[in-house]
Amino acid sequence: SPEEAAFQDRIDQDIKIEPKDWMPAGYRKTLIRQIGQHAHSEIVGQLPEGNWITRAPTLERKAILLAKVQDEAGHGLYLYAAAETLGVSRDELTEQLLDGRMKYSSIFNYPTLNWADMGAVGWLVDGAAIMNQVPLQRTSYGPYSRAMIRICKEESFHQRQGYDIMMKMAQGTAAQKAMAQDALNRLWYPSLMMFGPSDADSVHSAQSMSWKIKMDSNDELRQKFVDQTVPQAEYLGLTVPDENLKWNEEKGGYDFSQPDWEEFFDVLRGNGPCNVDRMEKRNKAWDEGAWVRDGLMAHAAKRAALKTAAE
Amino acid sequence: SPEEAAFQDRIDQDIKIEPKDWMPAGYRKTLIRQIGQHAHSEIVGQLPEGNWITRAPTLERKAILLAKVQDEAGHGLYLYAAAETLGVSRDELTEQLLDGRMKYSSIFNYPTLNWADMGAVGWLVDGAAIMNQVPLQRTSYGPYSRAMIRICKEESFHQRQGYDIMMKMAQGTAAQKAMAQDALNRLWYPSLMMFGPSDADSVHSAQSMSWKIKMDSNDELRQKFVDQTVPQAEYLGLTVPDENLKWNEEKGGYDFSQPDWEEFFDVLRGNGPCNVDRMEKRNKAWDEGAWVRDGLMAHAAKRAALKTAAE
Amino acid sequence: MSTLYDFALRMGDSTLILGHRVSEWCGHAPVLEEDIALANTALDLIGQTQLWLGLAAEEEGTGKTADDLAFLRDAWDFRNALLCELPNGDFGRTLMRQYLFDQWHLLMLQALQGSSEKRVSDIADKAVKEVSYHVERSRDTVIGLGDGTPESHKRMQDALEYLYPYVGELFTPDAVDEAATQEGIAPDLASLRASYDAAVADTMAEATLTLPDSRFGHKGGRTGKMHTEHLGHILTQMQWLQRAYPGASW
Amino acid sequence: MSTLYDFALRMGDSTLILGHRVSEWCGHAPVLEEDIALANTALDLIGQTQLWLGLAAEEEGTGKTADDLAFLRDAWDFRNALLCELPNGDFGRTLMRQYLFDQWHLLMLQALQGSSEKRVSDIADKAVKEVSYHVERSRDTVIGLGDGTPESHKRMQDALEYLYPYVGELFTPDAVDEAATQEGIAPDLASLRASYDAAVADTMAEATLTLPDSRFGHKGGRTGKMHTEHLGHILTQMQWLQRAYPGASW
Repeated sequence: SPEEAAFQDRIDQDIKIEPKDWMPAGYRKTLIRQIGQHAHSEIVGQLPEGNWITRAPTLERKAILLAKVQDEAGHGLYLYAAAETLGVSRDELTEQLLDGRMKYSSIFNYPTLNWADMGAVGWLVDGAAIMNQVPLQRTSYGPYSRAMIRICKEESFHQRQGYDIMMKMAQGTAAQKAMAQDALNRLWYPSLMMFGPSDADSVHSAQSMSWKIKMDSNDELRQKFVDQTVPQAEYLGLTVPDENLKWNEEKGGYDFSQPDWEEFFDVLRGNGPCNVDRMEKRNKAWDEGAWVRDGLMAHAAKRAALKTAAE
Repeated sequence: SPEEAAFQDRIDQDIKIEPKDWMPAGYRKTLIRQIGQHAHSEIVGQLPEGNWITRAPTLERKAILLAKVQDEAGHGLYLYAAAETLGVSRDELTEQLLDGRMKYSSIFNYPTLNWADMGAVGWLVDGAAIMNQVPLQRTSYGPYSRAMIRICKEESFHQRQGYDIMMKMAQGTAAQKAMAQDALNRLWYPSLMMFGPSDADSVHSAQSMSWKIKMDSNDELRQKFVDQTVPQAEYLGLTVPDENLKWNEEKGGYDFSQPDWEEFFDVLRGNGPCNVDRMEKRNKAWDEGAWVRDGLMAHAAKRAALKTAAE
Repeated sequence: MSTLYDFALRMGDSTLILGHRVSEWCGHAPVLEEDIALANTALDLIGQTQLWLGLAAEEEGTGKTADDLAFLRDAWDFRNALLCELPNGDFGRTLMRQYLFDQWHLLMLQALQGSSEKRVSDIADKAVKEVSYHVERSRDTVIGLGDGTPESHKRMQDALEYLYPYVGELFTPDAVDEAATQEGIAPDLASLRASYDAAVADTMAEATLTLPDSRFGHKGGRTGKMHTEHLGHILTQMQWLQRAYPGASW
Repeated sequence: MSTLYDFALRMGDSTLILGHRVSEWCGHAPVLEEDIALANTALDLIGQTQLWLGLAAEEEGTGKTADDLAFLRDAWDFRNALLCELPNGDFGRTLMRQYLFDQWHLLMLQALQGSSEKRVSDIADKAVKEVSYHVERSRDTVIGLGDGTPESHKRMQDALEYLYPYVGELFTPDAVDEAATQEGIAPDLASLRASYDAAVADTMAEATLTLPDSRFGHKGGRTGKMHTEHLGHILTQMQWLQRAYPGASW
């Protein structure tokens, strides 16, 4: 249709699409799914780190971790707001998360089992997230692009903090170094999974790329992540758990093993180590919070009525 | 009345009263209150010790503590059974505990704050309880007397175990010794309170004594307890927190300070350090267990119906 | 130890333990905005803890750090108000606890801005800004939920009744407090009560909640004589890594 | 370390952690009889832990005790089945967890009575009597609650669905298990599955509960590769005193 052509034309010219602009239903739907999943990931992502807040080993580390988790909730807020500009409310999205219709990043279905995980999550998980998100600052949808710009700034700060924890651990006692290695062993492959399956197996990629909702291929980003991360691991004196890892002079990057994609799909199906617990906790928080939301709404309504009466 | 005279006559001759015998309404009522409170004390008494089961420092200590708390639940069971012979059900008594109409021993409204409390509870609290209970083995009501015989045997075992913990602590590191002293400091006066206010201030004593529901005066028992316990404290190298404590050659016992009876009545009124938490926990256990009790009853009814149908 | 040490410890332990409690909510609040606000409150309280316990450590003068004080003392050495260590309960109880503490905290810090001890007034100057915001927020939430639905009203009234017996301790001076007053370090605790009562009465009126009659007050936290059973459980989590891996650097 | 060490550790860690979980119920059960029964189960499991970890310590041969193993290892060194570390949930979930474990435990111990290693068969001889009683009791309760009210039925079905994915690990041998089988110490885990399935199917049928279709099984506990987040929290409590006061005698 002419509308579609004009729309694609704007995108090709790098003009942002804004909420009131016409857009194809598929574009809207894909964006809602993508932004919603991203928002949910920020929310669920509070849990694995929240797991260590009460055990943070120093006041400084506790403060840093609290600030980080607070930032993540803030990111959730921006992203839900961006999704709302597409005509879906935060409550609708939340319900879809809670009843399993919508997903969140699979990485958060892995447990955090020692303090070095707080480092590894920042270093690897936020690192992979940034790798995914930096290109999205240039995404075609205005509110999403602006949210990503804000988020990326904070995320790279988190990544540095995570690497700093890893450094302390890797340079610490034998037990601390073992924790750091254990964290890397458990989180390496799940981090590689964060870029999604190989593009060859990815369904919506082509359309999303032409809409500039997706900016790079999964495999390109994964390669970039490996190339960036391996030297960092070496600097820490830690061993990436991949026997096939090897610098490939010809391609100017590392050869590396693929993660276990069967495990990836199993986790997506709900069989990750923490899927059930994560959703149980979110549902519990939501259900037990109902009286609070109702109470505050009732109060706001009373206030509004009083104000109207006074006018 | 002639019945009353015959009843009192049996008591005076040390013939036990049994459930089917005639008894004055006051005797029944007083016994129900006394046995019920005692049963409730066993149940609520699980909580301060339960507080340390998950933190017991060795496997052996954990096993001993579990066995002890199990015994206490067992004592509760005997005592409720004894009360039931007087025509009141365990559920009725439980409801009266949970809505505050019936009391339990005030001592359990004090917190257990370090591991030495597990010793001090056995040594002092069980010690005081035994002092109260040994004479009750000769009480006039048969089922109560038999329950007390069984209970006293186990309690004195608990007391020895408690003293054993105190010994380990008092002979341990400086920190352990400090814990032992701290436990004694906190639990000494509450233990003295366990014998009740001075007989001069005690309401029902005379009638209860003639019925042989109460065998000794509060002050006599308290004196006996102090006389037994002070040398034990000295043996442990711990200081009883009473500046006025002194051997009185003339009376052949110690002079000692009275506990703060105002505090005692305040705790009875519900203002002890743990009253609210203890009752909140018991109520929660009861309320959250309703579906279990209902479920098991429903199943038993189905079974019974099947059996009847088969006959 | 000096009066200043004792005083700083009491302030720092209260902010530490309350900050810890609030941080337990992380990721479990009823609304996203509340998750953020609770994390923010916890963060401020932990930041204040670094200052107060840093001051106490400095005053102790044995080379210990704020972290040593936070992570290597056992329950009986803690000097926080009992109110701070009570379990979170539901969101209403948490917010009511926060308000009852914040309101005291604000008055205390305002008074401490005039402390004769510069290190104390400096901390107060910084903290008072944060705490003004805390009290504004917790007050609004107490009012919103108290004057919300019948259920939220009932829960808030229950919370108030559960918590109010722990308020008295905040205004009951002992020898340490009296020394601090005499040395000009801190205000007379009892002198803060009238303003507190007025502010709380006002808040509860707006929240349609009824203050309990009884002035009975639990005590033993600020003196360390008798904490609740809850504190020991907080420490098992809070101090775990420092206890399990002594001497490590994090 | 020897196969016997690894094997004893796996047995002992499972009884330790499950015993700890059960002991958390102390004083909170829905009926007095259940309080007693749960304490009794925990007690038996802790007693068995002393034997298994005692054997592991002996086999390790460095002078360590069962207590050292229980209280001074961190999460990644634990070798309990994941099922044992899952939170208690409601009473139904606790009893379902107990039954699913007890049924395996009984079959395992019966097989271990024929172990080539006398120290293992001795422990099994003692423990099998206790565990026969455990399974009788947990089975009865699962049936009673499954076939009770609609609510109790639903709760038990939910519990079964939550827990069943943790059953597979009990029957999935790795290199350690295979070595234990080869050395005659322990049975082939997989060989126990048929009897287990038959017993569980029978119990669930009586309980009117439906076994989940999926054979998907979480793993990582018995190898130590990936515990749940829950284990670390158990340890903060369980090991507190030993960690805070190293070297003390209790």
